[in-house]
Amino acid sequence: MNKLKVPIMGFTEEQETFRNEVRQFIKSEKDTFESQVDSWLSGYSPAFSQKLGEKGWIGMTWPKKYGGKERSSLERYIVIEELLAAGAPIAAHWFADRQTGPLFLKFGTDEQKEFFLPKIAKGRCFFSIGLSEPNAGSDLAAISTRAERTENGWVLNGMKIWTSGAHLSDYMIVLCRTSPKNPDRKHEGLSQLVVDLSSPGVTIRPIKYLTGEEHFNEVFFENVIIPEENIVGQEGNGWRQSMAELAYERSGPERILSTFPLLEELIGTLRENKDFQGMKEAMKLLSQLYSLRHMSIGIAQLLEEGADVNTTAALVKDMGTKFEKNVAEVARLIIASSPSMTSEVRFEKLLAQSILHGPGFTLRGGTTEILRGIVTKGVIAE
Amino acid sequence: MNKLKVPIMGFTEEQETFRNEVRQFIKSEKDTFESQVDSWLSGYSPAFSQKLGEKGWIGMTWPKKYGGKERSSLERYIVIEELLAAGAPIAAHWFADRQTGPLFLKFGTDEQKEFFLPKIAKGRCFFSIGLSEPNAGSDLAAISTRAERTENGWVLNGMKIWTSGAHLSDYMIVLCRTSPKNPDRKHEGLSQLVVDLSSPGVTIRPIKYLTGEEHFNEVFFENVIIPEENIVGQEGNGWRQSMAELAYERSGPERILSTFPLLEELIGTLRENKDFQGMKEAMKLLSQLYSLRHMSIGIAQLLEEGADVNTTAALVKDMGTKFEKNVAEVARLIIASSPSMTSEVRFEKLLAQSILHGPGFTLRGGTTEILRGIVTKGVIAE
Amino acid sequence: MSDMQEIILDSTNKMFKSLCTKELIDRSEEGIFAEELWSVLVESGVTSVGVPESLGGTGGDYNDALHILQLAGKFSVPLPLAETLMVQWLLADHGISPSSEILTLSVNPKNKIELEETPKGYSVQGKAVNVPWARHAKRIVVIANVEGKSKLALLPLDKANIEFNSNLAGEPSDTIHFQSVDVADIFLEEVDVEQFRMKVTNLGGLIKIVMMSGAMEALLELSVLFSKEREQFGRPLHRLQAIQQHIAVLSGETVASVTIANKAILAFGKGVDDHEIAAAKLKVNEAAGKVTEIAHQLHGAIGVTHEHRLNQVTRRLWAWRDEFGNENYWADQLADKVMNSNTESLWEMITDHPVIAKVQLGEGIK
Amino acid sequence: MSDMQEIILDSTNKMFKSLCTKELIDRSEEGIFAEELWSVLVESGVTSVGVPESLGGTGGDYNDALHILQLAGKFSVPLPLAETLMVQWLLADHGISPSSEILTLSVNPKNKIELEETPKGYSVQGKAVNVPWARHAKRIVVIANVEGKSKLALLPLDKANIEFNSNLAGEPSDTIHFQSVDVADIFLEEVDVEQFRMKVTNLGGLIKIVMMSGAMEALLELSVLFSKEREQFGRPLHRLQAIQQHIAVLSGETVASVTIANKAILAFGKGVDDHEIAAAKLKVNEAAGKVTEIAHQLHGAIGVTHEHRLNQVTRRLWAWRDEFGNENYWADQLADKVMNSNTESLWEMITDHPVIAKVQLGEGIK
Repeated sequence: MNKLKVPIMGFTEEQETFRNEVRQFIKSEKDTFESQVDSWLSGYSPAFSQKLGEKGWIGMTWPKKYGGKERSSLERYIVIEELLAAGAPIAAHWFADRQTGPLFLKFGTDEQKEFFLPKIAKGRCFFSIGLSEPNAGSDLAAISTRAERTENGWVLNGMKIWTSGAHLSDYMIVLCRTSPKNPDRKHEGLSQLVVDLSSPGVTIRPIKYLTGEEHFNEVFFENVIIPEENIVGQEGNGWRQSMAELAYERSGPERILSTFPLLEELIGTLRENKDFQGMKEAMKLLSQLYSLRHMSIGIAQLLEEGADVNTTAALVKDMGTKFEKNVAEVARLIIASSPSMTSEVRFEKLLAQSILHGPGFTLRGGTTEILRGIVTKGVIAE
Repeated sequence: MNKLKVPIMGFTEEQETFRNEVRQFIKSEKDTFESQVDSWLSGYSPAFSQKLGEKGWIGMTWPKKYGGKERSSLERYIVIEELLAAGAPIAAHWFADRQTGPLFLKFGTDEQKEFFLPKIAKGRCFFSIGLSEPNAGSDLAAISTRAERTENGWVLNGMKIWTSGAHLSDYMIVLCRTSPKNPDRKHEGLSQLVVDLSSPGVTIRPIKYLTGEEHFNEVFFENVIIPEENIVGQEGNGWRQSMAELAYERSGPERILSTFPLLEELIGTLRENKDFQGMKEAMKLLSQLYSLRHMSIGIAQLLEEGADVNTTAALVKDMGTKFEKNVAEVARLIIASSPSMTSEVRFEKLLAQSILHGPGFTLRGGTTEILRGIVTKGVIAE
Repeated sequence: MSDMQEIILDSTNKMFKSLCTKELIDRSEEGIFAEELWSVLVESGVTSVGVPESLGGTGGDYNDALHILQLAGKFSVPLPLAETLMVQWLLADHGISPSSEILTLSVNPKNKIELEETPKGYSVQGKAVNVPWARHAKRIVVIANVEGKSKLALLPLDKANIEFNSNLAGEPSDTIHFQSVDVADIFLEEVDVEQFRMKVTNLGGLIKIVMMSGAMEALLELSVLFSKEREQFGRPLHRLQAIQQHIAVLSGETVASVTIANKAILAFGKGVDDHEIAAAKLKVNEAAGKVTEIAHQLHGAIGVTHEHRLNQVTRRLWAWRDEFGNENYWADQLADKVMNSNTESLWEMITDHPVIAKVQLGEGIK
Repeated sequence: MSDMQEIILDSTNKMFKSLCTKELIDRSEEGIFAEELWSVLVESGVTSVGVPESLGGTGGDYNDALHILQLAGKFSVPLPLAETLMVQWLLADHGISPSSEILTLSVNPKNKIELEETPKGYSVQGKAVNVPWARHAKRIVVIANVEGKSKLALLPLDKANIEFNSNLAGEPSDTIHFQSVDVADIFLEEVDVEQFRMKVTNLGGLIKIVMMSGAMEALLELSVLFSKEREQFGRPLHRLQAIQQHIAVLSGETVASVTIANKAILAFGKGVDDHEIAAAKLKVNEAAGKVTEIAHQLHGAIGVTHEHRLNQVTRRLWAWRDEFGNENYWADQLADKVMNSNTESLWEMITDHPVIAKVQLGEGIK
């Protein structure tokens, strides 16, 4: 069961000192934002992103020449988990930092790296990811958005859906067909293009989420002209590039901590009320969180070492997102309340956010069913 | 959603009086048996079965001319749930009363009915059911035990496995091939034969269960001669007959109450200890039991009316057997103990029985996966 | 179910089906009251079912009314029907004729309402929290403190300040402030606060149970339909084994919830609802958590948008399970009953249901 | 993991693999003590790992010993290795050299053991319940009442009456009766009962955690193997989507359990196990319930027979989860720690782990 190995990591003193620095910064910013559940999706604040950029905490593992700080994965892990635990507004730069930057580093041209990465690291250039289509959710082979190569560059037609934050982003990485579908090799012929969302022919229509808020969009492309050089990586290799992106982003703290602000509020309230019985009921959550966090940290280390984490990362995503949901289900039983997005009671508001955001946790980045298929394939293959 | 209709039944005063009669009888027998979990599988007592026969409570819905009492399904329901709730030893006659009798009534010849039914109703003739084979568990089409028609009758060869109580029964209803397998119609060519288990060529090898006890067997048939007239129903119609049997026996109280003796002991202990918190934790079980019991009773009524209960019965089996397991999981958390089959503490012993019998609950009579397929097909077909 | 009841439910079903559209519910959640549908309900007598004809009500019994509310739950009817009916029934007990106005009530222990006698009547001071539909209601039943005594009071809302808030379903759940509001000629009656609160909680709990069971029927229908229409990897969803597991659990939890809800309705109608409401709310609440999770998992991304009907149903289930007692509250109640039951064994308690009726049929899923 | 440790674990793994057969375990459950394997363990020094060489032990640290016990859990080693090691360690704290005998211990609050001074030593009276492996052990550590004082006592068992009982795994869990048994020359030391009981429970809990995590590895391997070898409806089991869901959950719970167990081992070795054991036993116990259910569901009928190895593993998980504290016990402990933590927030408490080591690698699934 080699594929299931996860090392136990401890943090060094330097890292603990760094954690403290991050924590102090967040505390000093406390009045500038309202702590939110699922803040990497719903906490949009370009101002806060810029401040993080100034601290050097966006793209912090990237080469210095591209605006990075060449810090370790574990240091990045610390920054992210501290921000998530605090419910800080990090949605604006989230996808650029987590996905697009690494994509450029791995597949981008020198020009792309030089142009985009420093801006991203400064917290001044936001990306959104264009994968799903109405008939291509879990099944990306069904993608029908297509780009045709012309003299003026690529001409893009089609639509994307469930694109988080597209209405607030500068660019989108669009996965599209660049050659006709071959029924035998359905995943071939897809490529990733960088689309400037202010281009003519781009229409963005926000979709109302369960909460009534607008985090997602439908994005329509009508003869959008895209410069030839805006292709990322190899033509036709887009599916593989996208899958690798997904696999590597399944085990981060954002798959465990999305509802942590509610858990923190729950425990705080129970401590205040000296509600020992309630505390006892909450402890199952804590023990799950402990084990998930150490799995996640161990995998972060494996990623740094270049090990294959496809299976274990899928496990963390599957169990972690179930845990995120479960926080709400346990919390509402322990403290009876009237959950409401408009309540003035902090617990009720965080609970409402957690319940309403809940369904998304186990859908985004691969549904439960898909992840479990990945895990089984990995385990069976040994 | 017509297939999901379940009527709410109330019992009449006469029925409540009858319930009381049954309950008084069981109380008067209390010293003759030890209350057991899953007593319809593990509580073997020919003496007790005979007493029930004398009361007229075996085959009680059957025509009087075959030794029955022509009572209603709901009255039979009352007898069975009272016996199960008390953990009374009813394994000996169980399958004859629940399955074989009705099978004969529906498909048997007059001779078969006259010969077998009165003996069964007296609690003096026990049957076991031969369905599964090592490579044919959920997939009965794979059955390879076969009977050949000869001048002397059928000649049976092959083996059956997981036959409950075969080592203690008089006869077995064996599902076997009576004509070669047709790959296109895999379920054709199977028939049901009555096999006298004392016949030459029958070898019974008990299988040790998790508890260390022997409830199941492997039964080998080597050129066993079976009288021609021992076929039940139509030749080649065995699979359909068996499936009908299964479908109609999925929603009985034995799918809900197998671990009731533990639940009773749990609640009793909590009342004695005035453990309110523990009682509160146990209440989830009670609310589930309420809803399952009323579903099961409603279906019993539908069965009496001849309605199609294929879907709802599968639901009761699926949820009921999960509930039976869950009783053990909840009980062990509420009262910390050292579960043991050999303990002198009643709670520990019943808990051990419940845990060790647990895996069987969701396997016998159709696994969870099979049942859910049946339910979905039923619901989708509307 | 009687023939009469069947006819009433059939016509109510048709009415909701044609008038209570997804768009109507959306608009209601945006704050636009569904006036037209409300008028239809008032005119057809639905808002006073269960109030005797002798008092000017529509007649019929609680059983009729509760099955109508089950349909209201199924169609997510965005109106204060449950609240208005509850108030009509509570007042009818005191001989008060039904009103055609929108009524609401609140017995939240956090409320604090004082009435002081004035030459012209009373001056009302205080607040009530999480009051359903307060912004649209004309009058409210509360427990008020009148010169040191606790009284049931029916207060007008026209001069109250309403602070808007809403539950997860977008249903109004407002805070009412009475700032020295003068009222004259109001109904007041001394009550035992604990007993009255318990009565309202039981009735409210029962109503949520039946509405939730109706909502689950809707949720199951939507899910089955989706799994038939939608394809993935080239096959209809319902052919995938993982989806089959989902549908089966949805079906099971729905049937269990509808069954126990119908049992509770019957028991309530006969006045023998001792354990039934507690056990039913416990079960239905628990089921609500399961079915909402599964339905969303099955529907995928489309289900979490306002564009799809699913979320109107799931948000109601999430809101209602916490109204009139969550699982912990009802487990407390049930534990209390079991602890203090005078039967010898649990089994005797479970089977000790007074004879309900010879045979009651057809209270199943519609 | 150090190279040294890797070598030790490799050889232990090989030893268990070749000697600890299914048949050996069956025979042990039938009451025949696995003498030969025990001798090998004694001779190879495994029974005194963690006791310093200066005291005559094998040396190595708790970390080594606990990983050996993880393997013992994986192979269902039917021997009192954990009990013997625990006693060796507890006694080593008092400077006592390790024994080559079988040792056991019991700090069950239900025990009641009195020592009365006699001219030749002491007379022992009383009983101890649910004592693991008592029938085979030579000596036992208990808390005894000696003239009004609570003392840790190491008592010989040769003259005790042993009443046989066993846990779900068929491991001895006997009752010991001392009926005026005369003993001379025994080790006695005054202890704080609460503290000592807590110490033993923590250590015992940790040992069960690691053994259970090992057992889960075995369970996962058996299940994966079965799903590859077995066919249903003409396809290998693991191709069925429902089975894939099962395997994935098994994998997840196993990795989570092994991870948190290894974390607890590390923390214990560094003396910073404050919350870790409580959280780990809570998690591992919970996982045990899930994985045993799933593994049996996946294996079908064959899994519930004595003929298949699976039940040796599942019955151990069921037995061990209730030994040294069930989920409620450890939730209590953890709640107490959180309630009384002096950190400002939960998050600070979670992240407030003293620096363990620069990088610790390879403590994963073997």
